[in-house]
Amino acid sequence: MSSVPDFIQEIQRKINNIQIKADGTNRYSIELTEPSKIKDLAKLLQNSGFDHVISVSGVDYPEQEKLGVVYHISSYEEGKMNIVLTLKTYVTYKEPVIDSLISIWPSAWTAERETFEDYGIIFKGHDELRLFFLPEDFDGVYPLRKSFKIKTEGIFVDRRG
Amino acid sequence: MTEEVEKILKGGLEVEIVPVEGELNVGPQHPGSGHMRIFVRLNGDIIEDVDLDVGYVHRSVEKLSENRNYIHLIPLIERPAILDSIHMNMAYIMAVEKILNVDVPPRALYLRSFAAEVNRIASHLYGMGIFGVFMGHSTAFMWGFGDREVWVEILQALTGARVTNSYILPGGVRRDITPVIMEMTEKAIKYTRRKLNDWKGIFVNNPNIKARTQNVGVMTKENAIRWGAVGPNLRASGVAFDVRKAEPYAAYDKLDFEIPVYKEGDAYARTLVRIEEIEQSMKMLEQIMREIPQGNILSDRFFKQIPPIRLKKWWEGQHRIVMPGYYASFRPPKGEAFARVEAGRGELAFYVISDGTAKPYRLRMITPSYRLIKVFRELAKGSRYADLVTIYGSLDYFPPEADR
Amino acid sequence: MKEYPKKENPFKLLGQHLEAIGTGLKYLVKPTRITLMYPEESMVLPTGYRGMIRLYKDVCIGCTLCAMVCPADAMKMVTEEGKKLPMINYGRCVFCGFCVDICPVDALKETGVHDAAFTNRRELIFDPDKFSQDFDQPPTMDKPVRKVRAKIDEKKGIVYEPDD
Amino acid sequence: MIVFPGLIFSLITLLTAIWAERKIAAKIQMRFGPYYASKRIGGYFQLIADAIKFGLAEIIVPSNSIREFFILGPILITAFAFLPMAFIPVSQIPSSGSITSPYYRFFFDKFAGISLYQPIITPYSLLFIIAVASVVPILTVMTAWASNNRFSLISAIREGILTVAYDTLIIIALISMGIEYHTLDIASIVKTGVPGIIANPIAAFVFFVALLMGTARFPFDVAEADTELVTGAFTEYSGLLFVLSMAGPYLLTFVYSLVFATVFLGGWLPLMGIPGAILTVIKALIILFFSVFMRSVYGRYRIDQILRGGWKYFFPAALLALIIGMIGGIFL
Repeated sequence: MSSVPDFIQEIQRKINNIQIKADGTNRYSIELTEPSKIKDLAKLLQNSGFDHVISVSGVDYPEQEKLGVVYHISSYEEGKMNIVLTLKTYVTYKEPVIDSLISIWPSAWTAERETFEDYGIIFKGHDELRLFFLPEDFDGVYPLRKSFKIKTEGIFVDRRG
Repeated sequence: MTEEVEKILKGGLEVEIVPVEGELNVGPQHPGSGHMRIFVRLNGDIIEDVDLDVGYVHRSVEKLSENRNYIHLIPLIERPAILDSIHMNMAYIMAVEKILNVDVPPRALYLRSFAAEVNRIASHLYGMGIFGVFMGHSTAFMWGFGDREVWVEILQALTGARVTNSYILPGGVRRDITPVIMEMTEKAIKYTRRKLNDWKGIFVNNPNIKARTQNVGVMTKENAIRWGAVGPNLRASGVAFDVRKAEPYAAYDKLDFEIPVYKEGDAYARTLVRIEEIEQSMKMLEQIMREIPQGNILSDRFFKQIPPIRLKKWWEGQHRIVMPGYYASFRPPKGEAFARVEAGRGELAFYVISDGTAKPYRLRMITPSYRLIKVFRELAKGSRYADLVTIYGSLDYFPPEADR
Repeated sequence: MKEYPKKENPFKLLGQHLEAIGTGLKYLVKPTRITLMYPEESMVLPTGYRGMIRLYKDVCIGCTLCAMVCPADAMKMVTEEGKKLPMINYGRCVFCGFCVDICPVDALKETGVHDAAFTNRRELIFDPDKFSQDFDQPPTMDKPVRKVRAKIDEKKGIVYEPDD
Repeated sequence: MIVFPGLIFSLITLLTAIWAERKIAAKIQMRFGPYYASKRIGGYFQLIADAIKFGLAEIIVPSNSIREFFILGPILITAFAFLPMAFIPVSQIPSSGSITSPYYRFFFDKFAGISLYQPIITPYSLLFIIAVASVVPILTVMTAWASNNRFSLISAIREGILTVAYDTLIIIALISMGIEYHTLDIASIVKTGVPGIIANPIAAFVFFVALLMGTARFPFDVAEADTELVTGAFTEYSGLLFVLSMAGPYLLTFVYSLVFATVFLGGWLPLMGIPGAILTVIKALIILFFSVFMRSVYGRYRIDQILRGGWKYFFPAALLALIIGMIGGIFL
């Protein structure tokens, strides 16, 4: 485990209820227990040079009835290019709402929209929460939640007639 | 409108008069749209707004991956970009290796870089070909595909398949390079260097192409970062970012190369970046062939599991790795990994969460073209209608890769 | 960080026009063609090419590893006289060659055949008997097919040399 | 009787032009082009096969188009592209010694003082050619309007804007030649024995560029830009009408090439009679092949770039050609 750089320690001081740990070199995961604070955290990160979002992923945890929202954030600034921050937070099934970060990082636009259609996580403040990759008449179900089952086949078959 | 004109219009000339301001539906069956539909709102010749209707080739990699074993995903994740399959494969395997905690022998790392660079050249040539034909330059199209064939031939000799190579396994690669392939590569490099001169003559330095691409689709450095541009498009806007330099993987920390960066951020700069990257890739290939270390191409942990009889036949006979039965259904430990590589079109990232079963709990695949959706949308606004395809081609946006 | 020259004088521009036309004329006079005259010429594929797969029924031990590793659910195990044997659906096969690589007894082998045609989908499913037959070469058009081998050439890109 | 051989001849030229375009492009682009239909003669019959195939295909008329104009459009385009041939002298009929000599008196051009292979003898052949050929773009606009397709409409607008630009160039280039030779009769221009390209090279260059512009050859293929506008004005066409819509621009290219060959390249000189006619056609074919060769070298410019080029550089060049014509006229 490498030492945690200064900017991360500063974030830890400024925002409560977050856990920061380093996974391997140059990968830090920030776990935010209060999703309402995500915008403040994002602004802090942006001020310390993290200027783009690589991905926004949803993760489904059906047992705990919650959905994880994972932002991967990186920087094009010299010296920080190799750092990828994993910003994790959770929303519940009952209220899958979180603030959109496109006002801070417009590069999250595509991925937030996709996460909305796949998991039903509503990003407050996103300008176009419509279906994206799915067909226009796809309705009601969120395909990447674990409750959406797809058929799998076995590997043994009987000889056909 | 005078009465006379109205009379004429009533007498059989009724057509729905399309206003100057109108919506054009480009695609999905349009020569310049690719696998998607582009809603274009025009004001005269100027595009006011663009809406991309993507998803025509969506193959749901992320859902399928939760229902397949890790090994089954290798051919699946390379399908989105079959002409860039080595990179797709490599990023995924790097993420899996991080969870498995496997060390890869140096020769395998060099071979990964070798295959990746060959693939990058092929991918760039393809991209330039498509770009050319979008501007009506049919020679660039045919040359792009023809010259790419040379590199595809090398991949075929190395991996056994032309495009969907499935070459990289957790812990190493499947086949070793042979002197025959090295000789092929040397010849291909010589050929491509000669040919690039003619490419410059007929395409890159052609005043016609310059006029069509310079100052078209200009993306400033700030906008490139804001919108999330990647790869050659980002580098053409003046951001010197390349995963190969920023976070070297495979053998890139030992290779000597430069990343071409241009300031302008227009379509022409993007083309120049691609051309120069081809040159750099060829330089790297030469270095790889000179410096490739001897040794094994699969991690010892798996190599030991191969039955000795088979090892003798395949590894010593044909320089091929055969898989131990372990691969059929391995269970990596709990954990998560984020791996990224510099694919032909830009930064490609995989985020894999393992819950200790044989199938990933979650696999997130972020392809370069996926991140270009936003860029394309924003760049097209305010450009001329004829430049829509120029922007499309210069970004090297590849719909199947974006849809995944 | 580089920049390309912005303003160019008209003479240089004219020169570039002429250069473009000249390059075109050069290839018009001395064309380099890489077309393979299929079907009169047919390509011999390099060793290790991942073409269609052939089963050696007697060697197979029925371990099901091939079916387990198959990423496309193309290979399935079928019980025949008490012995488990693989059968393949070429409608699904993606020719990744994993089954060949994982087979512990080398009962599966890659052939160089990749250009086959079938009249319906049912024919694409090969049961173990059909799977273990030598694969037919593609039909020739009443004319002898020249077998050629692709070689990379420094000047012409790819040349096709007759295969002896 | 006079038109029919010309029609057959034009058809053959048309097929040759398209065949040459495909073959030239194939040679430059690392491939073979048409091949299997007739291996001995380089796949020439492929074009005939294509023509038959298109001819037998169903003609689909979109329900919301203006039916009459939709059908008439390509027919008129082809007709008006072909008509200028009637005013182009291909060669000189010798007064005796040739199998065509009996017709010497029928085709005697009093103005030039020689007898010509020219269906309609008139001292104003240049004017007639310009007049008839400039109808074609108007018909293209009509066709595009009639097919009621948005891509066609954009194409019509582009064609309309473009027409003004290149017609001006063609007219000025030809008029400057008329002034230089003191005549509007092509035969008289050829008869002087000084090819226009020597007398007024700038006019020749301007005319060639305008030829490429006017007949939608690369790099000025904006009205039919396939990656942007599908096939522009002819997007909705199928079958025989599509053949005609494709034939029209090629015929027009050939007509302009013939004009170029006669006005600027000395026509049939130094030969006369049938060999002279062949020489004229060969000269025209070289121009035609060169203009289709451009496809393999260039992409297409944008409409605003063409207009800027046309008005900012070629229009002054055309005026310069006019001045050269006036000065040169003193010596000729």
